[in-house]
Amino acid sequence: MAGQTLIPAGDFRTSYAADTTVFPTTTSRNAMIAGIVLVCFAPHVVNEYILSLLIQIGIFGIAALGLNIVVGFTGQISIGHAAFFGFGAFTSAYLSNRFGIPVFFCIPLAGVVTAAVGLVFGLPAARLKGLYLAIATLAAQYILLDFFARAEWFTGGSVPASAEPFSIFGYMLRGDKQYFYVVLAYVIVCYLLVTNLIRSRDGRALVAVRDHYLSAEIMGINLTKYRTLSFGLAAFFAGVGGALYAHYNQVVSNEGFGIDRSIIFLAMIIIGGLGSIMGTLMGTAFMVLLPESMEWLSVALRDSPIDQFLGLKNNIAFLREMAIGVIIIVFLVFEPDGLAHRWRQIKAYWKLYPFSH
Amino acid sequence: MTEATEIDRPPKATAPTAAPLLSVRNIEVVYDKVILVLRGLSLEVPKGAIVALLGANGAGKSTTLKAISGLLKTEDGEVIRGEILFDGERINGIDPDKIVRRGIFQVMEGRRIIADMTSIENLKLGAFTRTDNEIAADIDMVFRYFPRLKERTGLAGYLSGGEQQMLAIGRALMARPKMILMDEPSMGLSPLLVKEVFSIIKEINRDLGVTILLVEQNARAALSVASHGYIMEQGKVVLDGTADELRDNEDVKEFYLGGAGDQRKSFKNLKSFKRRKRWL
Amino acid sequence: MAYTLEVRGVSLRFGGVRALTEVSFGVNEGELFSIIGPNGAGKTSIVNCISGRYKPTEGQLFYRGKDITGLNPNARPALGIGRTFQNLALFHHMSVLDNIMVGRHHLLKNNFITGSLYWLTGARREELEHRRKVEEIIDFLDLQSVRKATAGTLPYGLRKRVELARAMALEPQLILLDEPMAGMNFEEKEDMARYIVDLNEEFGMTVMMIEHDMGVVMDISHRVMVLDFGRKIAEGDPASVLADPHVKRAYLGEEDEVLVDPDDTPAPRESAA
Amino acid sequence: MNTQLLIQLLVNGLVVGTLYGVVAMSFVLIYKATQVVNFAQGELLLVGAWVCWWLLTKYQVPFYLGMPITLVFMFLFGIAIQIVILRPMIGEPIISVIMVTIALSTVFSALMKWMFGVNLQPFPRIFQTQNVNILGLQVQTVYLMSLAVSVAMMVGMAWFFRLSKYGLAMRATAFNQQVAQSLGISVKSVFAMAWAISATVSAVAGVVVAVVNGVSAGLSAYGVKVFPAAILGGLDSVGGAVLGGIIIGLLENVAHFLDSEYLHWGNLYEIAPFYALIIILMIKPYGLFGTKDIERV
Amino acid sequence: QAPISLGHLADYSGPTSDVGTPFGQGVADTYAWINKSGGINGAKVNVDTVDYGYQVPRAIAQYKKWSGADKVAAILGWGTADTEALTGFLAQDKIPDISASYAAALSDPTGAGGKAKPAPYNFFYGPSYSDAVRGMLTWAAEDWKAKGKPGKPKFVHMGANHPYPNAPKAAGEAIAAELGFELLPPIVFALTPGDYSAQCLTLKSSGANYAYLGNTAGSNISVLNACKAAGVDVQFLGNVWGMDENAAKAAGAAADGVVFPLRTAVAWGGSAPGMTTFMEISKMSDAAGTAYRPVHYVAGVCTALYMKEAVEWAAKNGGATGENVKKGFYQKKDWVPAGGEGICNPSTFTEKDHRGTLKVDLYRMKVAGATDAPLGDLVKNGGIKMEKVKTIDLPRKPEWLGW
Ligand SMILES: Nc1ncnc2c1ncn2[C@@H]1O[C@H](COP(=O)(O)OP(=O)(O)OP(=O)(O)O)[C@@H](O)[C@H]1O
Ligand SMILES: Nc1ncnc2c1ncn2[C@@H]1O[C@H](COP(=O)(O)OP(=O)(O)OP(=O)(O)O)[C@@H](O)[C@H]1O
Ligand SMILES: CC(C)C[C@H](N)C(=O)O
Ligand SMILES: [Mg+2]
Ligand SMILES: [Mg+2]
Repeated sequence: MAGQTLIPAGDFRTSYAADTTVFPTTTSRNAMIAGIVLVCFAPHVVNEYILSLLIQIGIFGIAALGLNIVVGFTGQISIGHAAFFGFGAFTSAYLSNRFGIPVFFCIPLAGVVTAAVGLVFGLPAARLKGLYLAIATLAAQYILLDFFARAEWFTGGSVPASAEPFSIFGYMLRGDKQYFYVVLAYVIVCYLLVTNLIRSRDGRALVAVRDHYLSAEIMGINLTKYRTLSFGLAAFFAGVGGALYAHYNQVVSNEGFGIDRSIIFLAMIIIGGLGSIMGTLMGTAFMVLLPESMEWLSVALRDSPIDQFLGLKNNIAFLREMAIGVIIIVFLVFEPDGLAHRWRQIKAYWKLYPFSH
Repeated sequence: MTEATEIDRPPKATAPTAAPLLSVRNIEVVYDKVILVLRGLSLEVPKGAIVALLGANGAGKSTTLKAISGLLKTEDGEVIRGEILFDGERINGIDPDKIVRRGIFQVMEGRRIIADMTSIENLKLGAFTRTDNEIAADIDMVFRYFPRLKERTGLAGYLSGGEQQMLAIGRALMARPKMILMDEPSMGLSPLLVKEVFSIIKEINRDLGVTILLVEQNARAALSVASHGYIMEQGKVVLDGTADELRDNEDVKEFYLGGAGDQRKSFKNLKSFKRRKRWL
Repeated sequence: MAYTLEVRGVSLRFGGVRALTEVSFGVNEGELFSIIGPNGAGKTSIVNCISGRYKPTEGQLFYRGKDITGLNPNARPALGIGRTFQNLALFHHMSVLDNIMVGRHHLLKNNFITGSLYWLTGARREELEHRRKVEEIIDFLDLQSVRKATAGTLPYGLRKRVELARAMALEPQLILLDEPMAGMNFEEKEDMARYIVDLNEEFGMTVMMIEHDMGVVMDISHRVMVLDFGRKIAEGDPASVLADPHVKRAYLGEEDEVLVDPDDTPAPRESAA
Repeated sequence: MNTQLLIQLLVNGLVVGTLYGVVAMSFVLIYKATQVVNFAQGELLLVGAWVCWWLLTKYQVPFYLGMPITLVFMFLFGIAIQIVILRPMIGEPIISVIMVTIALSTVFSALMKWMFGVNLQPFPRIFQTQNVNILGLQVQTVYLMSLAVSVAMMVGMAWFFRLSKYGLAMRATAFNQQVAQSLGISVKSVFAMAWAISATVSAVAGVVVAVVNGVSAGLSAYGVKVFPAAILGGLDSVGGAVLGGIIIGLLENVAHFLDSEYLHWGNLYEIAPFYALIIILMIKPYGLFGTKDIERV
Repeated sequence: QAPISLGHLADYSGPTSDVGTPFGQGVADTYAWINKSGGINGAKVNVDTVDYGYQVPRAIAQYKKWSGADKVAAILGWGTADTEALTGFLAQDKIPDISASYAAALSDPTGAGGKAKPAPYNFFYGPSYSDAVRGMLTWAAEDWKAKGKPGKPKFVHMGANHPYPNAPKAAGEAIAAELGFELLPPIVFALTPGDYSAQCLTLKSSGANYAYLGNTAGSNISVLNACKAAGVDVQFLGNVWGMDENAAKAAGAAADGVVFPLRTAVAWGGSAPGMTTFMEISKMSDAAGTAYRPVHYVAGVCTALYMKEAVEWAAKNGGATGENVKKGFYQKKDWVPAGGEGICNPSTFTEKDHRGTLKVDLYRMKVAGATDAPLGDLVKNGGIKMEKVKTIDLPRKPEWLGW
């Protein structure tokens, strides 16, 4: 009873290896593979607009995954993630513009450089906890953003910088259709990396630090190392995401990396489910699609009788903003533990159906 | 998890007393919407009595107490069937703070003192629902019971495990409730204090007329103060009776009292296999 | 004979509170050593000093001849010191299995890079090897059925057992147990006592245990130390300690016929394998 | 060195800092009772400012009446927010609740813009003498009012949390809601009260800034400015919040002085508090007066 | 006939919404009016107005939609940061963009000026930010002489560290030096309203005589107020977006005396042949026809009319494609769009030079008494007045192209 898991009865594991697979059941693995194959066809099926949304989900999903490492797995709130995202974007643009490094290499390189910066800004984590740390990351957010606006040599100052399009061995990828596959590849790799990380030694250590740092220390875990490391890892994925973002937009502007973006990242992982890898992607999709669908609604609303009645006119934007806020609130009221939690409950329900209790 | 379709057993009539102060009728509790923990549990606590609730780890004793005090809600738990009556009124579904105001106070498992306050502040909060002005006198009373608490003027979070347990019990005394639900009050206390705590339990029951539902692992001590006892297994009451009946039950002797009669079973020469008998 | 663990004149003060005052004692290799004493006597504080949570205000601690007084807590598992906690300190949201695997942290070599690459770097092989060791512990402590359960939802008694499993996973030579039997009924205590004895005899660990259940303490420990108000008031074999009038007054209360069997003799010392 | 300028900037910092202190205090209030960092604090301030502005301009209500009405309204408004939005979140993970306050700030700020427009609106004149001369600096009278108000509130709250039964109940609730409930404390009313008081206090600050700068959506930026202030003082210290606010106010101005006289970097006024914040926290991880976490196993 | 699609980026909700709302309304009203009066060559114009909140990423995302399958013929853009971010794409996708950003960098179509990257598809109506500063400083130098004060006048640039206030910074400081001003270190203040007393105290202590305000009205008002309280005695020079009737109403006496450039020959209600047309256009969103429209609304209408004529020409000459619309901008010299007579200043765009005009009309804001009354009344009874100071005709220097 207490040991209830969702592995179907009769599914006995005969080796430890079989018990440590990425997916709990073969069905779920096959479903995932089928899903990926299906997504591969997306560029040929969906229109450019939907494609661009998918790309955004992928890019932000990678960065949000990084945030989930530091917030969800290690339990340290970070309100400065967008600044690392931006750092990755500027770094990749800088590396390719200044040194002519092929974009193909710039992206992981940007991840590594950002990770180093993340480690530096993660240093306060050695001493600070909880909200004190959270506000220190907020400070990092402002400091980095100020740096972007100031460091002409690096970012070009306050004017948006341009970034090369993605190229691979001299072959330029142009357009969203091709870039989609780049993002997809990165998403798969990043999500696999983190899945592995969490089921191996250092990942477990991060979670242990979150759950009970005092006993984690007694278990031989170096708190300072792992608290800081989690910021480094988070920054790595933020950097990779940022780099992908830079070469997708081919423009890097200071403005995309403010505190509001940091907060959206947080919303993604909270709505998806803290400490849930697939939840991150779900939450990202939610937060990317929500404003879009509200936009769509507000377009539909324009000049409609409701518009006339309320006298909205140019204020439709405010209605849209409010709707976004309200939906997030309503969502959290009903599902404070996130989409991943709801997903698990649905699965549990079907597994036990019709004996739901 | 076993099937939930099992037919409810009718609640077994307990010894006929006058109106019971608390009666729990056939409740089922789930955690997180799916994990069924209590499966049709019933029990009654007569007014002015001490009733012991015994059972193995995970039987659902703490869950039962939390269901009564309403604290289940804060742990994603829910009473999905059955009802709980206190003083003849249904109390399930009511907010925990209202239940406290009606006179049920729970001493939670694991002390749960407020770590960043001093002992005195903790005690004052125990009396939160009271409006009379004997609070100061009662604080003195608690300090008389547990002189050690008086010496420790720092934050309660720095108290030793046992000291925190004293504070938790003291807090319940401060509330002057009609009924106290005690979850393992003797846990972590030295033998001397265990005796003392049980004599305090007896005392407040006798002198102040407080009804007590006592969850204890120290079955021997619990049955020595209680008039009735219930034994739980896997979310159900499997045996109940007066304290004397239970003390004489062979199984109870074997699993809860550690051997027959007053002869303590030794921990020496333990066998590496175990015999397990379960009622269910 | 040199002690495995030696505590030399340790005092610990928190502001005005004297938690420990010049406590000295030693634990022998392979011994099952118990500490008893009234609440707030400083038992947990001793364990905290040994495991590095607290740094003594005065005095020194030696483990196998090495001064460990100022050593970082996280360096101690590698020396062979493991412990459990009085107020449960499990990793609440992790599975039982992962909780125990965390115990093997200092024995594992893969890091965040090799771990992320799992299949390519041998991390998988290493994880599986250690998983095997962990399964042995799970078998030993009868935790098979809750292997995948989330630790925070387990009933109290099981959580204590998981804590023990986690401490065992460190492969310590010295294991410190802080009230391992609190909150258990007789039958469960019996199980726990058996595990502890096995730990000591089969696994050859030196055990230091804090416990309030005098029955257990008397029956299974080789030597007992008594603390009161932060001072050591007695030390020796269980029977003689129990007979000490100071101990009776401070700890046990008046004569307790249930606890003291006239035929109680301390368990014979067996040199552990 | 330009001493005259430095002194004037210091006085200015002190004056503005007190205001930060007031907002920080309302922030700390919610934190102390609920452990929630309220990201909508700036919007509460703005709501207060708009309501008062609206009463004064549209209904020509005199200030000595408009202000109390505003405060009463904000008190009820705080309760309403709690009941409608935050009550269902009781017992849920803190971070989710924080997210809700963030979403709430989006809703309010959009709503305010919709209702009152995007233009800055001047506040009617409320004091006969608008300025008082302190050390050669013209200080607005409202600032002095806020100074008086904040000192009074600080003393009141310090008393409330340390000694009153409800103050204890709030702290208990913050520590652990389940435990508080088990003691008979109605977590719901504690939370409602915290939000009500906090909304009221921030409305005072809102009106003060509005009198000085006029009302506009931009005022909600104060909500972010006070993060460093509240943290610096120690998240759970009322007095610390005020002190933190003053320190941030001084820091801004000193940084600005250095910047304009010597460094010429440009943006030090806004950024320096954040650098200072990190440095101070590294030395005092719980701010100046925050209580340490209890680390005991 | 197939409708013509245009994209319109507006800021109704972001940090520049105070000026964005009237401007965007002007654009929207104009196309509503055009459609009502038969469209462009009989084709309906679909204007997709998007409130992007002054956020570059949202502008880019929106652009991707507009440049995709249902491609727009042209864009009416807004801010400097987003327009500069889009410049490369516009050139690549051949979509002209007439923006509300007057950054000089957007006026060099070939990059020949050497100061900016080529921006072949960017246009704007009115003098560039840099040229406006040049004009104002030219006036300031004369003003200083006229007042007969001793010594060199001191000039300071004030604004956020953001592409828009920064756009004319270098150019302004260069001409200031040239004209004999002493340059003071720039003063930074954010784009949002706030308390800028500290900035004003330094401004005062620095002894500046002329201060350029680079932000939009909202935050400028805060500065004006704070500076008035601090007793600063400085001649403020506002940028085109930095001062208008709403700002004057909000700032009250503090706005009195600010000098700023006006893009149109007259303001709302001024006497000009085109004003009747503008009134008609205004009725599209104000049926009663009573609303007072601030300067940005008027400028918005002019901007929209220019675009309309360029599209019209394109539709007649090979279809309303981006390339043709761009050519449409080059068709007339001293171009005043129909309906804008006497309001929109004559502009000339060539393939080598997108500086439509180098004429800078300087006005001074006059505020008298309380400003509580509605804006229309205030303007009518002279509580708020814009007083012509001077018109500066700058030379079309090639080295100023794109700078
Ligand atoms: N919050 C929870 N979520 C899910 N399951 C829970 C939760 N709390 C308790 N349980 C489950 O309910 C069952 C009963 O637990 P409970 O704590 O009531 O037992 P108990 O009899 O008090 O045991 P102990 O003697 O160890 O305290 C256990 O199987 C436990 O795993
Ligand atoms: N971090 C601390 N700060 C202040 N006082 C402390 C701290 N840790 C322990 N103490 C005090 O030191 C004394 C000894 O505590 P300790 O936890 O060692 O007792 P114990 O013997 O384990 O008691 P118990 O059997 O009740 O667990 C207690 O009175 C306690 O209040
Ligand atoms: C229109 C504006 C208020 C904004 C300005 N055009 C800018 O460059 O960003
Ligand atoms: Mg229990
Ligand atoms: Mg202890």
